[in-house]
Amino acid sequence: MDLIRQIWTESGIYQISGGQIAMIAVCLLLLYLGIVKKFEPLLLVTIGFGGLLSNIPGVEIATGNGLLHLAYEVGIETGAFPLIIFMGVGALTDFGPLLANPKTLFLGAAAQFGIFATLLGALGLTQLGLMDFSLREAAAIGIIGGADGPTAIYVAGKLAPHLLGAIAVAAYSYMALVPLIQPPIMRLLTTEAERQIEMVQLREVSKVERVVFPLLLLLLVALLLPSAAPLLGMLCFGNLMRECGVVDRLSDTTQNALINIVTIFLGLAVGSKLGAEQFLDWSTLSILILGMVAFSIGTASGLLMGKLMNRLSSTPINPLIGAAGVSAVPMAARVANKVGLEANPQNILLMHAMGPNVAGVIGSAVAAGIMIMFAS
Amino acid sequence: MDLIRQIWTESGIYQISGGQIAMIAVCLLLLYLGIVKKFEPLLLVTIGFGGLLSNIPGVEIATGNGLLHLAYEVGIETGAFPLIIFMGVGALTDFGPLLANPKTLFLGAAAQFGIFATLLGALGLTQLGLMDFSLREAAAIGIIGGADGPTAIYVAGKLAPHLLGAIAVAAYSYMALVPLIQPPIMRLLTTEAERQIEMVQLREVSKVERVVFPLLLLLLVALLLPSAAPLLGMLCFGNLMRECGVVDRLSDTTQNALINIVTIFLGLAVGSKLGAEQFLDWSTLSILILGMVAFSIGTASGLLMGKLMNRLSSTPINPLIGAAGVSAVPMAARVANKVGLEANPQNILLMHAMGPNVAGVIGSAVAAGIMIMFAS
Amino acid sequence: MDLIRQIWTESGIYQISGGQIAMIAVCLLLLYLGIVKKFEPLLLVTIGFGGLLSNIPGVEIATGNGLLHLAYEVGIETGAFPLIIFMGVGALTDFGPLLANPKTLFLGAAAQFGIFATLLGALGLTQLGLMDFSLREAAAIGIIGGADGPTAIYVAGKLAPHLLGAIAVAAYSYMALVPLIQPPIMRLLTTEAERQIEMVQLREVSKVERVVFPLLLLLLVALLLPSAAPLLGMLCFGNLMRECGVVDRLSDTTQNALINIVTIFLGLAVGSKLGAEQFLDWSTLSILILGMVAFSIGTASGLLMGKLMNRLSSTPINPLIGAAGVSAVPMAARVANKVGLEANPQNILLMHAMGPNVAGVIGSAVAAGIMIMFAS
Amino acid sequence: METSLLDQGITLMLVGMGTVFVFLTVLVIGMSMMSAIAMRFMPGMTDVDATDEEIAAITAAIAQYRNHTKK
Amino acid sequence: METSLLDQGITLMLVGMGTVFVFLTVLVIGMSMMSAIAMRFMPGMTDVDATDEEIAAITAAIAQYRNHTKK
Amino acid sequence: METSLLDQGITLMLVGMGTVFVFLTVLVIGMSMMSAIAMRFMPGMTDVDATDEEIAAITAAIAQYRNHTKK
Ligand code: NA
Ligand code: NA
Ligand code: NA
Repeated sequence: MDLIRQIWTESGIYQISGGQIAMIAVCLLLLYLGIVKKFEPLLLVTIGFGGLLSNIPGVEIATGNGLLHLAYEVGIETGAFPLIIFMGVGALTDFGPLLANPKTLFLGAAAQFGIFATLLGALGLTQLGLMDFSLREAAAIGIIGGADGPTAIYVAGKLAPHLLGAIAVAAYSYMALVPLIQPPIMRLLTTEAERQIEMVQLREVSKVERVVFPLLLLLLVALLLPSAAPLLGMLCFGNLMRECGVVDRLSDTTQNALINIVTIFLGLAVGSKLGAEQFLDWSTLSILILGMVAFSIGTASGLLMGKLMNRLSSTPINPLIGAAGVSAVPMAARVANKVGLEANPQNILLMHAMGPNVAGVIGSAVAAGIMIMFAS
Repeated sequence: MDLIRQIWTESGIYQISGGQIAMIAVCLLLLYLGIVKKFEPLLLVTIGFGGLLSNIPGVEIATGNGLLHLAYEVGIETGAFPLIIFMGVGALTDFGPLLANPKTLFLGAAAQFGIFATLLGALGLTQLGLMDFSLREAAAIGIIGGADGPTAIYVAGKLAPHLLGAIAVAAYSYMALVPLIQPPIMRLLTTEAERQIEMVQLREVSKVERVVFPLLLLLLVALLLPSAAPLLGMLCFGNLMRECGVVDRLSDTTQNALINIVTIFLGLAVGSKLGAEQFLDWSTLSILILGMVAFSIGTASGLLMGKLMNRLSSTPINPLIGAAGVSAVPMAARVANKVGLEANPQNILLMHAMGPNVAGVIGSAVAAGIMIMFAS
Repeated sequence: MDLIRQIWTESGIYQISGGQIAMIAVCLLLLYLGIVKKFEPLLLVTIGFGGLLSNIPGVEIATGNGLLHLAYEVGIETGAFPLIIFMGVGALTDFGPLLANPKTLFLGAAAQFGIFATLLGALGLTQLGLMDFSLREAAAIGIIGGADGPTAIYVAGKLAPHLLGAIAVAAYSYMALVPLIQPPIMRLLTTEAERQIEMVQLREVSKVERVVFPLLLLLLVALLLPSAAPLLGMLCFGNLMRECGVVDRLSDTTQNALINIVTIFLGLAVGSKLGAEQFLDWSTLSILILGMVAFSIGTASGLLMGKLMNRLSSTPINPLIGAAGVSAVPMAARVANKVGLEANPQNILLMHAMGPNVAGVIGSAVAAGIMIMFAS
Repeated sequence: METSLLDQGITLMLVGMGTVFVFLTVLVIGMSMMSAIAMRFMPGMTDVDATDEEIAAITAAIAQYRNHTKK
Repeated sequence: METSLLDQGITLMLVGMGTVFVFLTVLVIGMSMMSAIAMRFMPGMTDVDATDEEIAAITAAIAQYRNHTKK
Repeated sequence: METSLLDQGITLMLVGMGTVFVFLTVLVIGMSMMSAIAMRFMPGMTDVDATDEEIAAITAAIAQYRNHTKK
């Protein structure tokens, strides 16, 4: 009889809290978005399932010596997982469009305004007494505006680990929602005529430029902003392996087995931060709202910079590609392409938008370096 | 001269013990079974070689900072390796046959009687004064009857790490010997007429069912038996990645590079527990005998449940598929198919036997959860 | 204003030291050798880039909790990475040519004289008061003569971790320079007639011999020289997985995903030892010079042994294949083949040179075992 | 009075097998309900295993190739 | 007098955006110079993406195969 | 009297080279015996490298494909 009572008192039905039920619903929603809506499935499926596991009552999975907590300690507290993902992103990224048209880096720069505006928003909420975010927390929240998952996780892990779950969920959710969030802003801030602008075809980029680019970027980071060196250094390393042509087997593994393995454990580890006590908090709600604001401001400032550059430049620039400066690779570039096609069926912007798109990755990492330097 | 003497006193010839020679012979036998007889080669080759390394005298491999001991600490003490293997098993498993015929879960349930009978047997030996097994040790030994390698290693690592080598060797050896152990029991407990029974073809299973199944199983575990959640949760995660269709690259890596890497180090780490002092003990002999008993009882109870279900069910059920309920995927299902074919050359039981076969994996994990809950 | 000053004082331009600039140049040279000259690119690219990252001022990458330092602690201090690479080398190595002609093991033995001569050279420099190497340090430097990267890293990690960067760079650089270093020595020490010698075709080797060989080697190591067992044991394990034919999926992963992942992190971790303070030292210069001497002596002693065996043997032996005994697989064998072809266009030595080439790997690991035994 | 180890074992066996059966029974019920719902509301979503001959041929060739090269 | 949190935020925003722009401007200049040098001294080294039809066909077949088996 | 470092080195060299040669000599003997036994009792088990042209063609195609895509 004692044993049966023990089974009962240790069962989920007996122990489960309302918060855990709510979080299970949230995680099933993330899984729904990933599986049925196909929004950022690699991360939403792994984070969502990790979150489910973390809300099973009375068992050590996301705590103590549980597998998810170990993955968190090994991979996120040390920063190793986001850095390895960044290496994989480097190995997967073609910087050719950026090399063909370096000016698009300014679009990637402008879109980072979303990051700093959101930082300010979070501090504003604190000033108003609505929330109580420290500078470190505000900086970690702002980075959602970078629209770059590993960067957000890396910064949150360093500056505000207790908010990591909410920040990662916000970052990936909004990256997933890019096709819904961006088009209205794009239509609002650009004229039909601007959206119809066709751009001149990109020049071919030589192998030498491709190989030298990651080394050039690394040297500039080393000289100007060492605090961004871990993130950008791993990005450059992955890209050098990709482009140098002599270590294809390493590049291949980095793009496949390695990034996949790390993605699985990164997702589960982030999911371990979706425990009910941690996640169901007013700060999560503010983070979700601020993240949305960050995305919108980033998109808008990228677009406005695009309009400005179009005026100043000798060759025509379609401002829509400025919206791709928020990163969210490659979704934001695809959205720019799609909205451009609606205005002008001859208008293939995809490759042009890839320039600001990858520039946004670099821009966010630079912003992350500044945040880490000042806020820590 | 001193140096030459040092070489001599540190040589294996000088230092080796009789126990180590015996264990080297045991490990060569495991390698022979794996390589020549092709019995569970993935584990018997890695465990066998790990065992060889562990019995080299006077060198730090399976102890201290040696690679095998590090693998043991990192992967087995934490439970990480068996859980990752379970994720891989989930990604490799097709639950379609079980979804097409859920009743076969009862066959997987019945076969778990082998586990509890063996637990009782181990305690009986203690009662008789022949051995001195605690409840925890008896529970860890019983799980051999689950015929599921990672489950056995996970439970032994938690409840009786000092017996892990013997338990793992027993589990994999008997899984390897399924084609020899099961047929006589099957012929003894079923009539020729029963073995000839043909079963109706399985219905097709929809993608929705396949995707929802791992989530349903996880929710039931969460509500009813959280202590089984780590094992079954990882199984469900792997299976969801397989079936959801949007993270094929993760599923692919889980089924290949990841499970292979972990298998190598799991095998070596288990091998590190085959040191002579630990393994050459009366308890190992009892564990080997009890493991054999566990397998036989599990097979028998699965068969008897099959006979019962055949009587009660409207559609015919060939009792042979009950023997597949012990797990040992997919060997036990193949054995059921083979014995069925001998009685009736038209009788293709393979897919029907896959249902109880994977049900046995779930059943063993549930039993493991109960063991861990009570015995720890 | 404070913030801008902080950016300035934390920038690389402000903080960088002359030593760091010099090391960045050295690392760019390593990258040049790897990428443009295609010298040992797998290691020179990863080590070179790791070295670049390690010389970025004021940021935690190669120290503390930085990713490269973690890789060093996890993989090199424990010896795990070189051992896993050795497992991969075993899985990639065909011992067929050695099995067909076991006598070529003597060539692999003779070439190890480079190791011990260099050890003596390092101690000689100390005796002369030019340097101050301890016996452990001298042993670690000597192993460069083994021309085997993972062995050198393993031994240096155990005996002289502070010299690891210089030793690894020297080992891989000279392995890369084999096509330049060896031919003059080969032409100096052999006559035209000797270089023209054609060898009889190798016999076919049976699968049984291939499977038994790694077990035989392991048993001999266990009995005679257990201190070499970690290195040779992992080599044998990888080779057994390759040859046994029943664990192809493990062998496949070992040869690809696993060795590639470990190579990436091994390279980065070695690169973390290229910090300016550590590397820019007179000892590095002596190590580079001694390493060159080691290579040359190893090549010469292999050649001389080849000449001796040619005299004593009934079947003709081309002394050039003795130079392949230094390891540097497969480059040294290709060089022997090329120099042989120059003397006699019908003379295909490649497969004959693979025997001493892989024998050199075994020989170096044996020498490493002796070093570790005595010097630690 | 202390319960003997064997008594504990017997209790554990009864409760354990009971739990296994209860759990799997609930799972059978859950699966049956889920399948009924799925088939009712989302019919026609059964798996189609596209196996045109061409793919089969290439599959076989690749399998042969892999077995061959893996060695 | 203590600077308020909001003031710190504003400063960080200004300095941060400034740094981002300065850094990316320097990068634009560096890339342009690098490209100019590369095109001047090493012309004709543009990428050639060899895509004969045969490879394309096999690629497609393998992709189909992989999608098919991965499931 | 303390042995000098150099003396230690010389001893280590002699003993080391000796051990290398002894070990590899024993290995040569072991391998020869093993091969003799294997060839005597299990003749005809030499490797057969099945290389029908079809596989070779596909191998080449796949290698080309991989080189092409890896980039
Ligand atoms: Na961004
Ligand atoms: Na089972
Ligand atoms: Na060597």
